[in-house]
Amino acid sequence: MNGMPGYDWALAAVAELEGMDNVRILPRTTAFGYYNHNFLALCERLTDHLPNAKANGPRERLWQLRTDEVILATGAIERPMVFPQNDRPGIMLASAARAYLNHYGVALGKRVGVYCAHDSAYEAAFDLKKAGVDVAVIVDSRAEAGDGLAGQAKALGIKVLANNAVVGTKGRLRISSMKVKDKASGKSRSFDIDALITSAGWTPSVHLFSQSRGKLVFDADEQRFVPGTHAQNSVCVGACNGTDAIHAIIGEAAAAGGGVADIAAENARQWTGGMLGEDESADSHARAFIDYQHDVCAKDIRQAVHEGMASIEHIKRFTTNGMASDQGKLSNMHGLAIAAEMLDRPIPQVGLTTFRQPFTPVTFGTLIGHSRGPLFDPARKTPINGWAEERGAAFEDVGNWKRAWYFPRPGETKHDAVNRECRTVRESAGVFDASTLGKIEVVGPDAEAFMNLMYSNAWSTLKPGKCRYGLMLREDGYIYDDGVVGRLAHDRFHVTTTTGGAPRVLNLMEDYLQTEFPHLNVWLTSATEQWAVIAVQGPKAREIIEPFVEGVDISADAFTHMSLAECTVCGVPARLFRVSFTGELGFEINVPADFGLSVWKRIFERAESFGGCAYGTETMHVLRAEKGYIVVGQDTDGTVTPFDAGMGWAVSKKRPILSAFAGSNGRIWWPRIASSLSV
Amino acid sequence: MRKYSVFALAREAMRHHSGWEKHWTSPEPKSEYDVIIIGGGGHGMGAAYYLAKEHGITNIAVIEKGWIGGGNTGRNTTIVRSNYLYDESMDIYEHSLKLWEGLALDLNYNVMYSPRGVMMLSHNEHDRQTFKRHVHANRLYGIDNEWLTPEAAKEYCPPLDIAATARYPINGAALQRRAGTARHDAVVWGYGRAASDRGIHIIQNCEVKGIRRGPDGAVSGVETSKGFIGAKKIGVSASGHNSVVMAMADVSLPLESQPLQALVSEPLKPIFPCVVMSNTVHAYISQSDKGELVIGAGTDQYNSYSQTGGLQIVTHTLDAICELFPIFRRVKMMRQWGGITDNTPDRSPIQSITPVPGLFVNCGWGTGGFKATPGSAHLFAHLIAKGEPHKLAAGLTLDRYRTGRLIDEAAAAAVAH
Amino acid sequence: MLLIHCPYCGEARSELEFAGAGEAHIARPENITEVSDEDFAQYFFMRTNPKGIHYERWRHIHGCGRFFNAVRDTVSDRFLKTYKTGEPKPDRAEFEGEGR
Amino acid sequence: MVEELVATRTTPLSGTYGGSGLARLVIAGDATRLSVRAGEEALGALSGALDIELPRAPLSASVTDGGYAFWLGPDEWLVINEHGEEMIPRLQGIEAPFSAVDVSHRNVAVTVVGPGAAAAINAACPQDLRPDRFPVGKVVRTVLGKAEIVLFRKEENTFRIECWRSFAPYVFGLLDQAAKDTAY
Repeated sequence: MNGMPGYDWALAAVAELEGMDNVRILPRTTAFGYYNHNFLALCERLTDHLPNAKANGPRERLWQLRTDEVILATGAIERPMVFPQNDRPGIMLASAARAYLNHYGVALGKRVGVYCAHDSAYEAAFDLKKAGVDVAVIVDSRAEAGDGLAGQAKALGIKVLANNAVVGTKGRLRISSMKVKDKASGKSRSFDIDALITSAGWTPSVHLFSQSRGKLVFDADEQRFVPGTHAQNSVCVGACNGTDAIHAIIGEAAAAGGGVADIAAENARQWTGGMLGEDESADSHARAFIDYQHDVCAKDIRQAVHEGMASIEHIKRFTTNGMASDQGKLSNMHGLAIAAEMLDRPIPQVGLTTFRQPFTPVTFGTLIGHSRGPLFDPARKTPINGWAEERGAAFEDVGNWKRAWYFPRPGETKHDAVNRECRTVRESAGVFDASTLGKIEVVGPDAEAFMNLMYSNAWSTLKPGKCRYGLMLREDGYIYDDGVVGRLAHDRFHVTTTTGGAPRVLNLMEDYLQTEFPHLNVWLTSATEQWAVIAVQGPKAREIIEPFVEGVDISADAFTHMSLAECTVCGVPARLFRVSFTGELGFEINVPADFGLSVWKRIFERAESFGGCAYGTETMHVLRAEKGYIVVGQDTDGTVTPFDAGMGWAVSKKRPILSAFAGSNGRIWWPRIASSLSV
Repeated sequence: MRKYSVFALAREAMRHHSGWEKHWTSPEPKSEYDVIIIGGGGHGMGAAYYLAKEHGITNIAVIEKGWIGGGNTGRNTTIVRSNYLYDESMDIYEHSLKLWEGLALDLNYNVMYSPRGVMMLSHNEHDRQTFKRHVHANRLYGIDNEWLTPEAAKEYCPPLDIAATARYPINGAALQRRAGTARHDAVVWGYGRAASDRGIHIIQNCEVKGIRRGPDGAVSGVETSKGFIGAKKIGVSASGHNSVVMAMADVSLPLESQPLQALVSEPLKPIFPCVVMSNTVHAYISQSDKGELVIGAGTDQYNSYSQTGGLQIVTHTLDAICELFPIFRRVKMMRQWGGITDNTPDRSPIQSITPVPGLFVNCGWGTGGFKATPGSAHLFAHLIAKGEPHKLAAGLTLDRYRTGRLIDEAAAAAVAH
Repeated sequence: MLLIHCPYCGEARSELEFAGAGEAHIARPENITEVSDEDFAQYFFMRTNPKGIHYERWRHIHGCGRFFNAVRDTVSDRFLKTYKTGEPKPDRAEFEGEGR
Repeated sequence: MVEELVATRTTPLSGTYGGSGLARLVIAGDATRLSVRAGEEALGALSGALDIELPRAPLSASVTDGGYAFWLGPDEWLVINEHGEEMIPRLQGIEAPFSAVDVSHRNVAVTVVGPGAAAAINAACPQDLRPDRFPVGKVVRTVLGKAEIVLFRKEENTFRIECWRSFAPYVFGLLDQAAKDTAY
C-alpha cells in the first residue's frame, strides 16, 4: 500500500487518524448491536484484558452511539471444511494458524496438512513453510487453485493434491493422520500429520448490516449473502460487502469517506474459491461436524429435512444448528447449503435465519453499567426520612419511595408497635410523614373549570380556604386516582394525589389540557417535593400544633373540618389543611421541604409531651380502614367504579350518566368528563 | 402415522434413522374447506387439531404466512402458569394448564412440559397483599398456589439474593408448583403432526391478502398468495397481525401491536431450577434445557410490526436481573430478539364471534399467550364449531368493551409474562 | 431506541425523553355523555393499529412537556413527520413511497 | 413566637463533594426558584417584574448576575435566583394570566466542572454534548439514568444540573461514579 507493507501502512494510517481532533478511535471495542435510527451499541474492554493487579477500574464500558452515518467495514469470517471426523484436536482454520504464527510466533504443529476449497489456505501454508514448518500436503477439493498458487507451492516444495477430499482423520488426543481420497480415481491414501488447517472460504460479516434491517441479496456466483438495500444511512465497504479485490475495496472506502482513492496497492492477490456444505465424496453417515459447539453434523441437517423440516428456521430449531454462542458464524451457511441441496431448492428459497444482536456475547455487567445497588433505582426519601431511620423505624417501599412503616420500640413486634401507634392516635395524637403524597398546583383563571372537567366532584361550590376530597375517574368510569384538593384562591388549587399516582395523574391532566381543552387558561406544576407534609392526627392534634401556628385562628369553630389556610408554622410559610385520614381530628402541615425536618422535630417533641407518638404507613392503613376510607390502587384495581366502592357521593349529581350496565357484579359506567358542562 | 416410542427409537437407531416419517405434509390448497384457520402458531394449529379431534371437522386448512410456529410461538419465553386473579382468567389458564399436563401423551409428542414451579417475588407490602390475595383466590378456585417466606423461597431457588439490604428486598413469594415451562417449537410441531395426521392441510408460505364475503355479509373464503380458498367459517388467530387480518373484513379491534423483547445468555450448567418473576423490578427468568438463562424483557412503548425494539428495554431488564441475582453479572447475553404482541386495553384476551357471520377471532393475548396455547386452542375450536363461546371463555368476548365488563389483570399480572 | 424530532424543541432527541401516547386524531365525541355504547367503545377502545403508516401521539415528557403528533411507519419504525398538536392531519399521500 | 420555635433549614447533600480530577461535583448553594407558566401576552410583564428576560427561543437561557431563566417548554420557564431573593411578591398586579409556583425547595442543583464533565454526564444522559450541538448557554430538560434533570451548559466545561430533591442522592451518586470512570 503506497509502497509499504499492508500492515505498516495500516499502522501509519491509524497514527494519522489519532492526530486528528475530530476522530476518536476505540480499540478493544466491538460494535455488537445496530438498532433503530442509526443507534449503535459498542462494548469497550477497559481493564478486562489486564492482569488482575492492574485491573481496578471498570471492566467494560457500554457505548450507546447515535450517528448520522455508519460505515460498516466488518470483514468476513473464514469457514471450516466439512468432512468426516473434522472435530479432532489439531484441526483449525487456516486464518487461525496464520494468526498464531504471524502475530504470536506460535507454530501449531510440526507437520501440517491443509484441506481447502479456497486460496487463502495456500497463503497460510506458504507462511508456515517459510517459517520452517513442514507442510505435508495441500488437499484442494477444487480441480484448480487460483492463479499461480500451484506454481508457488511447487516452488516452496509443497505437494498439492487438487480434486481431492479429506474423508477421515485419526488420532487419540490430537490428529495423527488424515485419509485423502482422489475424487477422480476414488483411490485414497493416508498422510501422517499433527495438525490440519482448513478453509472453505469466507462468509461476509453482514450481521450489523442485517440488524440495521438492511436487505441481503444472494450472490449466486460466490454462494454468499451480501448487503443489498440499506434501511438506514449506512455504507458497507470491503469484505463484508462481498468486495474481494484490493483496488475495489480502496475505491469503496474512498467513496464512503467522500473522497477519491489516492492509495496505490501492488502485489495483492485476489483470492478465489469457496464451497458450502460437504464434499460429495464423503460417507453420508459419517460425523462431519458443521456446528462444533452443538455437535451438529451434516447428516443431522439431512435428517431434519427427511423428517419434514423445510424452512431453515425449522431446521435450525430441530437440530440446534447455529444456536450456540457463535450464533452460526461458522455453521449457518454450511447448514443452509446442505438443506438446500436436500430440498432441491436454491439457497435463498430455503431462507436465512435472522441476525440478531449481539454480534458477539456481551456481559450483563457491560449492559447494566452503574445500575446496581443504590444506583439501580433511585431510592426517594423525604426530608424527614433520616429522623425516622435514627428512630429505628421499619420502612416499606412504595414505588420509588422509602416510607416509614412503623416505629418499633425495644422489644416490640410489628403488631405490638402498630397496636400501640393506633391506640395512641385514637387516644391522644400521632405524627405522620405524608410528604410523599403527590401535589400538583393548578393555577389560572380557568382553574375551576378545569377541575370540574378532571374530577367527578363539583368544584364551583368550593370556596377559597376550603378543601374537598376529589375523585378522578377514567372516561369509562373506573376509579383512577383520588386525593384532597384545597382551594387557595379563586384561581389556585392545591391538588394532592396518591403517592404512586402523582406522575400519571399529572400526565393525564396535561394530556387533556393540551389536547382537549387548550382554550383554558390554566397551568399545572408539580409541587410534590416542594413541600414536606406533617400530619398530626388525634384528639390532641390542635393543642399540639397551636403554639407553632401563626396567621390563622385554628380553633374548632374558626377552622372547621376541611379548612385550609396559608399561614406560618414555626415561623416558616405553611399551608395548613384540617383534614383527616384517620377519622380523628387532624391537620396536615405543609412547609417548604428544607424546613420539614426542623418543623417535624418540634411538633414531635410537643406531641410526645401529650403522650403522642410518630406512626408509620401500617398504622395509617389500619386507622383509615377502620373508618372505611379507600386507598386507590390497594382497594381498587382498575375495574372499580365509585358506586362499586360505595362512593357514589363523590360523583356530582348534576351530571348525566352515560350508560348504566348493571352486570352481576354491579359495575356501572360513568363518564368522568362531562362535556355538557360549559367550560 | 407411526407412533413415537422407545421401540421406534431403538429400531431407527439401527438404520440411520431412515424410517422416521415427515412431521406433516405440505399439500397444495384445495379450493374449499369447511374451516380455514389463519395463523399457524400454537393457538391456530391447536384449534385445528381440536376441531378434528373433538368436533369431527377435518376438512380444515391452516394458512400460515411464513413457517408454522414462526411468530410469537417461537419467540416467547415459554412460561406456563395459571395463578391469575379473576374467574375469567383462572378459567381459561387453568383449563390450559390441565391440558399441558397431558399434552405430550395426547399428541404422542414430547412438548417438554416441565412443572418446575413459577415463583413470583414479593418485594413490598403491596406485593405481599396482592400475592396473598391471589393465593387465596386461586386456592378457593382449586388452583395450587402457596405463599413462601423469603427463606423458603431461597431454598426453592438457591441463586436468589434475599439480603435485607437489597434495594428491593424480598419479603416473600407466591409459588405455583404445577407451573413451569414447555418447549415452544415442540408444541406447534406436535399439534402440526397430529393435525396433519387427521387430514388437516397445513399451508405454509401462504399470505392472506383479503377476506371475501358473500352478499349476506358472511365470509366465503380468503384471497391468498396461492389464490382464492373458500370456506364458510374462518378463525383468525394471527398473533401480532390480528388487526391487519381483521381489517380485511372491516372489523376493528381494541388492539395495539407492540414489540416485546427477550434474550438468552450463553449456556450455563444447571443453576436455576424454576421460573422467577418479579413484578416490582420488572424481570422474569428461567433456564432452558440447553442451559441458557431465558429472560423476558418489557414491551416497547410504541406500535410496531418490526420484531425489533430498543436496547434500553433490554438493559432495564438486565438491571433488574442483576439486582435480584448479582451472581449473573458476568454472564453474557448471547441473543436478543423481539416479537409482536397484540395488547388489549384491559390486558386480557379476546375470543369472540365478530359482526361478520362465520368470522371468529382469537387475539389480544398480549405478552402471555404461550401458556394459554392448549386451552385457548381447545376453546377456540369449540367457538368455531358451535358458533358460540364455551362457558370457560364466555367472558372473553368483544362485547365486553361495549358493556364495560373489563377483566383487568394488570394489577394481578407480573409486568410482561 | 428511536430518535424523535420534537416540533416544539426544534431538534431530535432520544426516545428516553418521550412517552408514547397512542393513536392520534381520534376525535373525542362532543356529546360524550350521550353517545351510544357502541360509539363510546369505538372511541375509547378500538384502534386502527395499522401495519404501515400510523398517526400517533407522543409526549416529550422529560423535555418540553408537550404532546405532539407523528406519522411513523410501523414496519420500518421510521418517522415520516412530527407536528404540533392542533395542526391538521397530514394526508397520507404525502408519504407514499417514502421510507418504507 | 419564641425564637427556639423557628424552624431551621436542612438542605439535601449540603457539604457533599465528589467526582474526580476530570469532573468535579459541587452542590450548588440555596436559591429561590420559580416555575413560571404563561402565554406570550404575559412574558413582557413577567420579565420586567422578575428582572430577567424569559427567553422565547427554545432551549435557551437568560443569565444575569446570580440569576437564570431557563426555557423548558413553549409556556414554561424555570427562574432561579442564587441570591435567594423572593420573587413571588414581585408578580403582584400583572394582568395577563400566568402561573408562578415557588419550587425553591423542590430542586437541588449539582455543578459538574472539568474537562471530563461532558463525558461524565454522558455516562447516563442521551444528549449530544459536543460543543457545536450543545453550546454554552443551552438548556434542556432531559434524563440522567432513571432521573429527570434540567441540564444547563454554563461554560464549556461547567454544567449546572437541577433535579428534584429526592433524586439528588441518585443523581449525585451516578455522576460521581461516572466522573471517576472518565479516567479510564
